[in-house]
Amino acid sequence: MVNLNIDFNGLKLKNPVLTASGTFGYGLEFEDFVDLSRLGGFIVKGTTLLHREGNPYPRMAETAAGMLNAVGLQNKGVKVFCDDIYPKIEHLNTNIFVNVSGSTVDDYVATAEMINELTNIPAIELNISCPNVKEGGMAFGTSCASAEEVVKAVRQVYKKHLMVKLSPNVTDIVSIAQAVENQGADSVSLVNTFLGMAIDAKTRKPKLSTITGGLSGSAIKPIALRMVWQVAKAVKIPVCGLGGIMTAEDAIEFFLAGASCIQVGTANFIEPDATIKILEGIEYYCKKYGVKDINELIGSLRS
Amino acid sequence: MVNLNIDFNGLKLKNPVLTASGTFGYGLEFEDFVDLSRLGGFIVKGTTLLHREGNPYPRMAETAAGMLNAVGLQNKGVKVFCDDIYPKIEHLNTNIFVNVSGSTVDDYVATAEMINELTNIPAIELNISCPNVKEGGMAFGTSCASAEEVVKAVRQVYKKHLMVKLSPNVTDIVSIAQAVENQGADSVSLVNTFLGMAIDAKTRKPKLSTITGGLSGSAIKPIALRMVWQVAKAVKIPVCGLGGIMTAEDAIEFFLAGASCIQVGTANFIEPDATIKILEGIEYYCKKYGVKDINELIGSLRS
Amino acid sequence: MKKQTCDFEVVYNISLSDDYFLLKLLAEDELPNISPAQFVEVRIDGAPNTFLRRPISVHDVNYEKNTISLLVRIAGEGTAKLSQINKGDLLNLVFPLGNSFSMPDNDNILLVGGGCGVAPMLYTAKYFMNFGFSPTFLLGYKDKESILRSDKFAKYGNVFYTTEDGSFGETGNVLDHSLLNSDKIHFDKIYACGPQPMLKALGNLAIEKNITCEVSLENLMACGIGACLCCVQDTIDGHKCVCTDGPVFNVKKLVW
Amino acid sequence: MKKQTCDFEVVYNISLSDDYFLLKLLAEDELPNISPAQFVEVRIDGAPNTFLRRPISVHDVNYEKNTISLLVRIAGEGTAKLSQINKGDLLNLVFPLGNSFSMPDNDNILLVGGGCGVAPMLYTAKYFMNFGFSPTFLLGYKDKESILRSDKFAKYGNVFYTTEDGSFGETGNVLDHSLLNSDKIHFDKIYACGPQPMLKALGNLAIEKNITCEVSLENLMACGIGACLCCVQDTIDGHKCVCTDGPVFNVKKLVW
Ligand SMILES: Cc1cc2nc3c(=O)[nH]c(=O)nc-3n(C[C@H](O)[C@H](O)[C@H](O)COP(=O)(O)OP(=O)(O)OC[C@H]3O[C@@H](n4cnc5c(N)ncnc54)[C@H](O)[C@@H]3O)c2cc1C
Ligand SMILES: Cc1cc2nc3c(=O)[nH]c(=O)nc-3n(C[C@H](O)[C@H](O)[C@H](O)COP(=O)(O)OP(=O)(O)OC[C@H]3O[C@@H](n4cnc5c(N)ncnc54)[C@H](O)[C@@H]3O)c2cc1C
Ligand SMILES: Cc1cc2nc3c(=O)[nH]c(=O)nc-3n(C[C@H](O)[C@H](O)[C@H](O)COP(=O)(O)O)c2cc1C
Ligand SMILES: Cc1cc2nc3c(=O)[nH]c(=O)nc-3n(C[C@H](O)[C@H](O)[C@H](O)COP(=O)(O)O)c2cc1C
Ligand code: FES
Ligand code: FES
Repeated sequence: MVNLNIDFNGLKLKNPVLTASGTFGYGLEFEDFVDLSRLGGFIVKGTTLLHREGNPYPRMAETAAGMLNAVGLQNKGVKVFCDDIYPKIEHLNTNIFVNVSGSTVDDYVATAEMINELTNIPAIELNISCPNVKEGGMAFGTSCASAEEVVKAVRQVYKKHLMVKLSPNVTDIVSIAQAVENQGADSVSLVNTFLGMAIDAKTRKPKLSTITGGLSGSAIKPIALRMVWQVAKAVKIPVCGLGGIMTAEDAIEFFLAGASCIQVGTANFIEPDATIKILEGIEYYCKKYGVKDINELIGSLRS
Repeated sequence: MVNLNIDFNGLKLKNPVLTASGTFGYGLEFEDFVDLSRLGGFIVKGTTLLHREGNPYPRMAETAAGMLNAVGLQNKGVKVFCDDIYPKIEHLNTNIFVNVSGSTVDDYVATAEMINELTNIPAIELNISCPNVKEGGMAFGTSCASAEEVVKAVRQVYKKHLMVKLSPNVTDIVSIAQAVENQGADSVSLVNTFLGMAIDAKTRKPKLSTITGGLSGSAIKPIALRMVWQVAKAVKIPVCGLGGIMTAEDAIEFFLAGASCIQVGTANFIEPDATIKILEGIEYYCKKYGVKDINELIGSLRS
Repeated sequence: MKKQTCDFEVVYNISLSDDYFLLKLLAEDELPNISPAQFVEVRIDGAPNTFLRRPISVHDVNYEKNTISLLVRIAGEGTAKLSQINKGDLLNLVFPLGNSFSMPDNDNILLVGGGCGVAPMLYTAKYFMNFGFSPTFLLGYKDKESILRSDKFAKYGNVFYTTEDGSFGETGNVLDHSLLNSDKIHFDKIYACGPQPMLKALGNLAIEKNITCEVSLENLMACGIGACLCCVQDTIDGHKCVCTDGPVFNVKKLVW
Repeated sequence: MKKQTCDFEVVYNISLSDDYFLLKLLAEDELPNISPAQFVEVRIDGAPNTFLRRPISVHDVNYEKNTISLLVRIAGEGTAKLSQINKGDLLNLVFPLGNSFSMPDNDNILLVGGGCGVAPMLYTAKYFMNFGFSPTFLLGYKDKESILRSDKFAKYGNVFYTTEDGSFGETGNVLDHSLLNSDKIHFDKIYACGPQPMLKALGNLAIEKNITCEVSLENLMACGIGACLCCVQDTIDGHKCVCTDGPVFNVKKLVW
């Protein structure tokens, strides 16, 4: 038996496989394909203080080994989440993180405060890195000062596990990670999507209604992995790694680079049961290479 | 007949298809496949003041729709370039740019000074964005102050067309582009490679001797395109676009986003005659869509 | 209906024209019930530019033989790749996806298809026939050569055609057909699939004439299962997912 | 020799074992001269993880029939994909690439191959035979079942074998074979291809015994034509490109 339990800075994960916000709905969308209780956890989609309709269609463009999205945080707002959605998922036997977004610090704080009241939500993922909204969003994650400001404010009202999701669209992701660590984040997750663009040569128009959007999928894995490696060396809090993880081997690469757990994102769109395949693949890898405890792998890159 | 001539801030290009530094050797490596005189120009490989052996093997790892390299500017130094290589290529009927790299401002200046003396080299591409060298390299391209410093110094000694190659590993590429424009750059080229990493799950070792390397190829196209679009809107000097261009359609996307010419990089490794196929594809596109002059396309993204 | 992922074996792949091909796929296990206008998400392995699955309507189902047919137009790299699949190869589908056309109330129903929008109409007619309804088809094509599976459609109802060049049936597109422009003929319900501009014009006509009209939309999709929110259609109730709230919408709900 | 890009037609694709397959490829135009140990860069379309071409040695050439053969081991995704290519399919190659083994001075030459390193040795022997030399082969395999194309090799010289489990020939790897460890037998030149550790040990043995030894290396390559500088091997003259300065190096030049 391989031990897959992770102590994620106090939060107990039955295994290191989580799902990425915005790619797994509220979990329920995947019940036909995945026994949700087998997951280490899942992160529900970006939740804001108020209802958001998101960006106009088209919101998606396929790219080489990746995709661009410009969903723009469509969601019904935190109140509807608490009243209508939470009751449907609170019984699920796994760790549910709410991904919290906002346009202002006050938004973030108000949303986090409400989530703090939900007994069966042990953690939030603070999204300071969404490239698909005009105000706020990514801007918070691209400078140390603004990242510090929002994390500090949320930390004051949010009493459970606070994971902060970092933007890869920066010169120095390490300094941002350290900044949020200093403000009391319990963990960091990285990366969110890369700001990209696609044009239809035939019509000469952008493929997305918002012109630019967020790039995810296999294409970004090498950059995401590098960032996880840099950040994991530089902070004491644990790192949740993501970006282009499609297979168990990809996940192993992130563990070796220093991630304590990983999130599966775009892969869920291609294989709705990708999480389970990855989980089983991790177990298989451990058995094959004599790894008794997944924790042995974390950060164990050889030189 | 479609006009493909470009006036690249004074430099006349017979067409907008160039090749990316480090992917086309000194042009001669491709003579069996490409009639070099058909190219708008080519950029010879990264040249430094002194001889460099580059990084140890392995220097390459394939990734999803891309590759990482860690060549580390292996070259024989600018003197050998001037004495031995230049005589072999000076007669070529195309625009030859020398890609100049350095560890210190003085290195850059000394190298640029020597290139300035070569009659048939109309331009240099100042590489302030190489992620594969320990000192200097990318560091110059990741802050406005250091980018300004090196461009300013080189501008004083280099009298011909000065193109500056920008790093995509930054929060705000627009401000760097504006900074180098203010210091007298005649044009900018973007993007260089993205800093990435790959790990062999079996051996648990990095796939590159230097652990991290530069990501290129199709995978990066959406991000490169977005940056070209942002920069082209923000500066008055022309932009040379590159990053993942494999087909004529990719090239057209860059023109629409605002690039006046493009560079073909990694594609040369896969199809040694990629440049010619792209050139012919651009011509075909123009004919098909009734574009009489390639200049009509530049920056003509519709909304 | 529970969604599932399943490997199908290709029974045949027949080229119907330069642009269209017909796939028959055999499931190993018993097929679940599939409703008209539901679709599958096809995994097209290989090409870096076909990273995501491709949504394709169910064209026909044979529950005895456990087969599903897909009628596909070569639109780009993914469908071009799919057109090269061989007998015996495996094809992975996520299915059945989406809502479906609502049941008719009587026989006064018209099934309209334009171009590759004819694909879901065959199974729709077959399904309705099983419930005792006899549909009428109105199918629009470019020219006579482009007409797809005319014998097969004829088995399930009266078929009227338009071709743009007038080489078969009436001239013009489906909107121009006398069936829709005559006072003598009346339909209580129109079901349609095809290019958006056609659906929109048809929808407006139906609203004008007080005919219930349901259209099956083909918005770009990433997941097909309601997880990504990429396929949204603007409606009077806000953004709705075409993959789960649709692909079928009553035109009265659409903001387009 | 001028390098070129060319579409070859697959004449056959024969599986030789679980891991190995043999491709025969037909060129449309006349083949250029190919030297022993030269290689081709194969374009493996499709999979996102086979973005780059794959370098494969020329295993055999038939100038009359205009064919090239490749002997390939399934090492990963690219070669697995290649193993599924069918008769009649087209395969795009860049070729001929690299330098080559130098001409022997006499018949006292030994051609050593380990695992998929046997691939270039067949054409090397054939080539040398055309110039009147009779080579001896020493080929190392895991076990008797892994032995590849023994009849074919036997046509061009005496073949000695080692197998790791002793199921055929001598036990151990090629280094352990009595040919290399006997005072009675002497070779003037050794040509070798195989895993690096084997080549290195063999090279050291050759230097010790004062035998000229040329090895063909298989460094990772991106371009195959000297443009990317990814394939470098450390030598006494600094970094050299295996794709243009090699793949053949005299072991005395190598720093490894
Ligand atoms: C619910 C649904 C049912 C469908 N049913 C069928 C069917 O039965 N038969 C059939 O042939 N096609 C059907 N389609 C359309 C089909 O999904 C697209 O043609 C296909 O995804 C194109 O993939 P590609 O890789 O060949 O083209 P790409 O290279 O991806 O695109 C080629 C061109 O087609 C456009 N395109 C891509 N995807 C779509 C899409 N989903 N809708 C409209 N245009 C698109 C692109 O914008 C581009 O201009 C359906 C689509 C949906 C959403
Ligand atoms: C000059 C030259 C000649 C060659 N001749 C032959 C030949 O005749 N027959 C043959 O079967 N193989 C030959 N090879 C090796 C062959 O190129 C690799 O096995 C192939 O590229 C692996 O591709 P893949 O996609 O299947 O594996 P990948 O998935 O890319 O890799 C699978 C494993 O193989 C390793 N690998 C990948 N490429 C190479 C390489 N170039 N050298 C060594 N290990 C590699 C990887 O590190 C990885 O561990 C030759 C290589 C070179 C450089
Ligand atoms: C359609 C889509 C919607 C997303 N929505 C959110 C979101 O609401 N909040 C967030 O933090 N990240 C969001 N993301 C980013 C993902 O959570 C993840 O960071 C990113 O996709 C990289 O991982 P991947 O390559 O595995 O998909 C979204 C991504 C996609 C593709
Ligand atoms: C093997 C290799 C070597 C490179 N060497 C250099 C270099 O010396 N100087 C430089 O400015 N860029 C160098 N680059 C970056 C390319 O010029 C180009 O910016 C990058 O590859 C992105 O373009 P592409 O995706 O078309 O390859 C190199 C890239 C590769 C793949
Ligand atoms: S395609 Fe993902 S929600 Fe509809
Ligand atoms: S593989 Fe590119 S230089 Fe050798």
